[in-house]
Amino acid sequence: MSNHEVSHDYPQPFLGLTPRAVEAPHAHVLPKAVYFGVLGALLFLTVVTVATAQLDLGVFNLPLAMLIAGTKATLVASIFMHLYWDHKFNLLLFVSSLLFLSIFVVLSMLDTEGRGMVDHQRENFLPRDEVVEKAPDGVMHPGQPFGATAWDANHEAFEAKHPEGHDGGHAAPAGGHAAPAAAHH
Amino acid sequence: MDAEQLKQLQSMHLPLDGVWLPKATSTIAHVVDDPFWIIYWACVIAFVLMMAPMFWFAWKYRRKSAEQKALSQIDHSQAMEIAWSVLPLVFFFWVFVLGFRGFLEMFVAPAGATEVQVQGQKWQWSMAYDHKGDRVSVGGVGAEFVFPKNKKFKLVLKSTDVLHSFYVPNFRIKTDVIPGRYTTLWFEATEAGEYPLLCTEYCGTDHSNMLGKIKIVDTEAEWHAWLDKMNTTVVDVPTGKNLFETKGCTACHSVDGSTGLAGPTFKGLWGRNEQTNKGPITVDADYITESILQPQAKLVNGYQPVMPTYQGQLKQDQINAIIEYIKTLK
Amino acid sequence: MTETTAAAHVGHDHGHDHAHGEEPNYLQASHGLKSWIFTVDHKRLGVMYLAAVSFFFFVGGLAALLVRTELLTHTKTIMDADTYNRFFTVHGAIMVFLVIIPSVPAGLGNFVLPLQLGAKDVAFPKLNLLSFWVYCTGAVMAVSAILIGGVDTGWTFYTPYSSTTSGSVVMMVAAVFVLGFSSIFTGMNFIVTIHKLRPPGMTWFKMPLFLWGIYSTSIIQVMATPVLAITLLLLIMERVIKVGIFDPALGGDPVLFQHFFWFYSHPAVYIMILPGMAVMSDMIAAFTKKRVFGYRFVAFSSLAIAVISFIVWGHHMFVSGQSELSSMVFSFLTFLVAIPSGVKVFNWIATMYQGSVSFETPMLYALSFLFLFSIGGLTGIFLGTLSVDVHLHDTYFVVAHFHYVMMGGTIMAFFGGLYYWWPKITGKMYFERTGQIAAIMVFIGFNLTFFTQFFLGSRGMPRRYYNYLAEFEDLHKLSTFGAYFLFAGLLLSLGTLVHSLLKGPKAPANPWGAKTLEWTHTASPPIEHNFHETPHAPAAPYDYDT
Amino acid sequence: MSPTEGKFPLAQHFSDPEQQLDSNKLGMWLFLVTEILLFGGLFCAYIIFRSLHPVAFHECHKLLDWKLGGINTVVLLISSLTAALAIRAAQVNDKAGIKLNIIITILCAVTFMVIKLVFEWPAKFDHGYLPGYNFMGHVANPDQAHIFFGLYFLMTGLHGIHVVIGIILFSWLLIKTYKGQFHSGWWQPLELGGLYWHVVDLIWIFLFPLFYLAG
Repeated sequence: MSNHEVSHDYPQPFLGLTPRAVEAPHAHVLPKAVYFGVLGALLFLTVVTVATAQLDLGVFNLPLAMLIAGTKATLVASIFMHLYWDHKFNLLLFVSSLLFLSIFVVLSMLDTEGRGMVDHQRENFLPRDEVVEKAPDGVMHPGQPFGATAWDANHEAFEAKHPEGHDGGHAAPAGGHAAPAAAHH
Repeated sequence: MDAEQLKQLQSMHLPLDGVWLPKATSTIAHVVDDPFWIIYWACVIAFVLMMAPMFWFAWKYRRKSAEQKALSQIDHSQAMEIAWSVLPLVFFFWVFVLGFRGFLEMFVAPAGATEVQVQGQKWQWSMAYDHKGDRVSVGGVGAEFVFPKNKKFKLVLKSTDVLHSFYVPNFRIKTDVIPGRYTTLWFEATEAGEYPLLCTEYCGTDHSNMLGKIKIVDTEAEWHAWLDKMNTTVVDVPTGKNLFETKGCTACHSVDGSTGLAGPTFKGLWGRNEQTNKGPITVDADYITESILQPQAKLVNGYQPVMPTYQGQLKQDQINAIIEYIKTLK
Repeated sequence: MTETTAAAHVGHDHGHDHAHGEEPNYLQASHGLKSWIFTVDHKRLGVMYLAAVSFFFFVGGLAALLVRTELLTHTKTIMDADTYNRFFTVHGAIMVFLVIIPSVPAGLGNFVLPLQLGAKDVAFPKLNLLSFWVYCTGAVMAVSAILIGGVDTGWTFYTPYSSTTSGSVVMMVAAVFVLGFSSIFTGMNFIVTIHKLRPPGMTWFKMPLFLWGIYSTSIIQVMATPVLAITLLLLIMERVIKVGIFDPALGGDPVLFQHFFWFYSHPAVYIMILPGMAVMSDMIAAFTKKRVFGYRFVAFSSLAIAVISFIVWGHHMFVSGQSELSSMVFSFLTFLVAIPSGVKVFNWIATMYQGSVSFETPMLYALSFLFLFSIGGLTGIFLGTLSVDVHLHDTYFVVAHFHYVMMGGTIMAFFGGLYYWWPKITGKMYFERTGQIAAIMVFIGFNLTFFTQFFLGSRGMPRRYYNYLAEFEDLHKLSTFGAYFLFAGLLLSLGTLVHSLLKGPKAPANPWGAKTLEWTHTASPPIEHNFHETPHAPAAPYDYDT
Repeated sequence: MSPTEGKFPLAQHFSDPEQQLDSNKLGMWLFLVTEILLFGGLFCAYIIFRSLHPVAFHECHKLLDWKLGGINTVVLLISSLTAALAIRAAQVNDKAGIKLNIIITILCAVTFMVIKLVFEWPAKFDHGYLPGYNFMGHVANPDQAHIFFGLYFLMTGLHGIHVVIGIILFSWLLIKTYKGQFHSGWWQPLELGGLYWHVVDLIWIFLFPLFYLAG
């Protein structure tokens, strides 16, 4: 990049660094078949992931779905986004963003999953409806959950508008629709 | 916060011990103090080792004429680089282990420690002791919490609103107090005296007034006597007034008719007719009791559902005493 | 290339048709307000950033003085508790988001980085302009949040306080969100510029260490700031539609907010200090006329800090209720990040060995940096040690520690850098003696203000306290008087620079005899396109001889 | 600044086309990194709350319509292909191909938003499945369901905003194509727009199984 010409056409137009027309570099062109092939693979994997989600594989459902999604993502990134042929630094950036993300998730979960290890009383924060039950005794009542009553009012207003059964098959099991317990004790 | 309370807070006194750490009065304090002094002296030495050459070079190689160039261009030394990378690392590893072991000691309560419940709320602390099959609850702005020395206590802490942090400098104990979750601490005091309890997690207007007094007494007998005293409730106006002032009611209720706080004033409350979200009511003993134990059961129009329940914190006698007090506020 | 030929270059008439037979410098190249508002010249943008940062430094400083004045007595002195809470929030938020983060990278960096690379501009000049105006938008939003409604959350916005308190929290949070984008754009620009616009012959290890520092900073800006953006977005959502991620009353986890916040804000601490370190390397080399000792170690330590900074955030949370396992891991990792910082300081001191040390104002700030940053770093060891941190967490010890690092480190380096590049930026020499006196005043005032706070903190004085126990009053008084003195020193320091604009003599191209391209190959101030010819990199990054 | 046909418009501060192409692309990749980490924060929240409330998340995911999600996945995948083909068309100077592929991309993106905003979300709102505090659905775990739906609306909403930005971006590219600005000498805006669009697709590739499938 040595010794090229420098333009001295002052003043410059605002927001403009006037480009010069030069010989275009050669572009890396893939055959169309590759692109269509990748789409075919992506569609196939989509069908697979939907199909496997209908099976009950227990704990393996999620890892399997993530594995398929990961494969799809790799295909898109390496072929559609040309990472396979691109500067390796761009690949490094892409990978390191995933790396930093996993650091974020793993170290955060080291906390959220690890609470209560040395003392069960310091365990994880409790869902609202369980707070009362898990209190060591009658004294340490949790405070009123913030805005809980307004929450109830919302539900009541909604129920008035939509009589029971309005949402077809999604009706809650009996008693399952527990309002925040603290408000009613 | 009225002037009297503020004065009371300012009468609080933190026992010191030289220019650095305050006087240590718990058995756990050494896990802070020992590493503190190790690091302190290591830092003093390290600082001298860095600053002495810096000033020496600055003086010795000062530029005497404008044209003067450097005496040499020596610009690397593998041995030195490795030395000053590895040596601190070794020291750090040692300090890390010390700190971690101390940390575990601080947060793992010994077996047999007596459990005390602690609650932080804007802007006061309260504690609940188990005493003779009863539950003795003490709290309020600047409240005094009594413990005997040479006895292990485990504190189980929670908050009702925002984050607070429970901090007794003389005991070297601190933990954040979190709504919806419990945290724990333990201590065993070694010396009778009064030690301030501070809030160290910013929690709003009166963050800096969210103080308490940990009073350590010499014998368990004294402690029990204090608990007995706290556990008896005479249903009369002075007791009610005292409860009103120490149970956090003042944060939201005035007694002089002024409005602007979150809850209604107590002045002229007794016998008043109000509209609630469940219909009209008259303020009587039943309604006040219900409002203290189940604050959201009947909410007077125009007020937000922000009052915490006092279920389990106030006994019926105490509620009755408060009712007696409210009756006097005409 | 030797100095004489460089000087010849600078003065050489390239035959351009101009009244003086010389190309106008970047300040004179075009005129009028529009030529500044819409400029894509990195130098003008740098100058505008510096002006904006200086303004907010003054505002944040005033807030600090009011806070310190309130703390003169242990009860009410001049304001009530709510006002006090707003002022310390204003001080923290302005200093962090509007001053320290953009100060060196966006201000000095914008000006110096392309020059040191022998480039005509940054890679994306328009993005650079956008970044500045995004910064201004964020600044206006922040100021309006402060003026309308006020914010009393502290700059850390901890939930559930921030999700429930009144005031313009949403506006403030949105302002910080916007400012984050400004920071990201600058970072992206610098990474690409350093990767792709290096001059012929300038390999990675021939770059001045300033560029290494800025490069590492930019990596953190790009990688960490988006997480801040999403955190703030979630906080806004928590307030507006009550999603239930951070507010325990809605089923959320307040400690998770702290993870989210510190995942950005701890690396952000290094966004703040790495550029300071970057300036240090160049200043130390220039004022000792020596190559920086252990160049590769200093360069790699910047990268190491950038990477390790992402895995230590939990040391802000040792007593937050996070799991003991996390505390252990984070404490261990925290000690690792201390090593590269230490390595840098040792190398700078070693650079002075057998050098030709002179004491112009920038060097005084550099020496202040070494002194103060060492204290800041060493006191970090107390805080990284788990059990000791339990006692010291959220006390004035922490306040003193991070002021020693952020102000004793970054702001000292920023002032040093400002004096160092001032002749290049403005073409004027400042009055040396006043500059030196101001630097010494700043040093004394700073120590008076903040060293006292180490005593306060270790005795148990919690931070963000409006009233405090009477025992602490004497030390607080001392700290406040120190703050006044410090403020006077800073005013004198800025005044010296402003004075030079009016009365200063014309600066030569290279007043310090430094060896980086911005000194050797451009005039003071540089021409609009920086160089007449793309310069070749010198044989070594700091090519001094004996 | 319409570039000359077949020639490369070299900006003044670059010295050769490779430098300019590489710089722009690197800049775009850095931007994509910030996008990934932006969504990353939400994914982190999702993972943590999912592991805290596995049952609630399982129950709630059944309330989402995987068929609509599946159609949207297919639509986005096709648009990703056409975005890539548009660049290829420019590289081989196939002007009609650029237009066709961009138009298909935009149509797919619009379809995606229509399915989302017309068929999917209103149905959820009707059932009271609103984010956060407004949640009023009758579900088994109302105290955690609002978190699931909060995350669902935030994540798909933020993704949807990105799709809308993509529509605007590609419309702008289409106008430029009609002006004849893209040819075998200059096609990089298409490439950068395409990179952005692929990342929008990538994020959906993960959102789809996490919300609609894996319970």
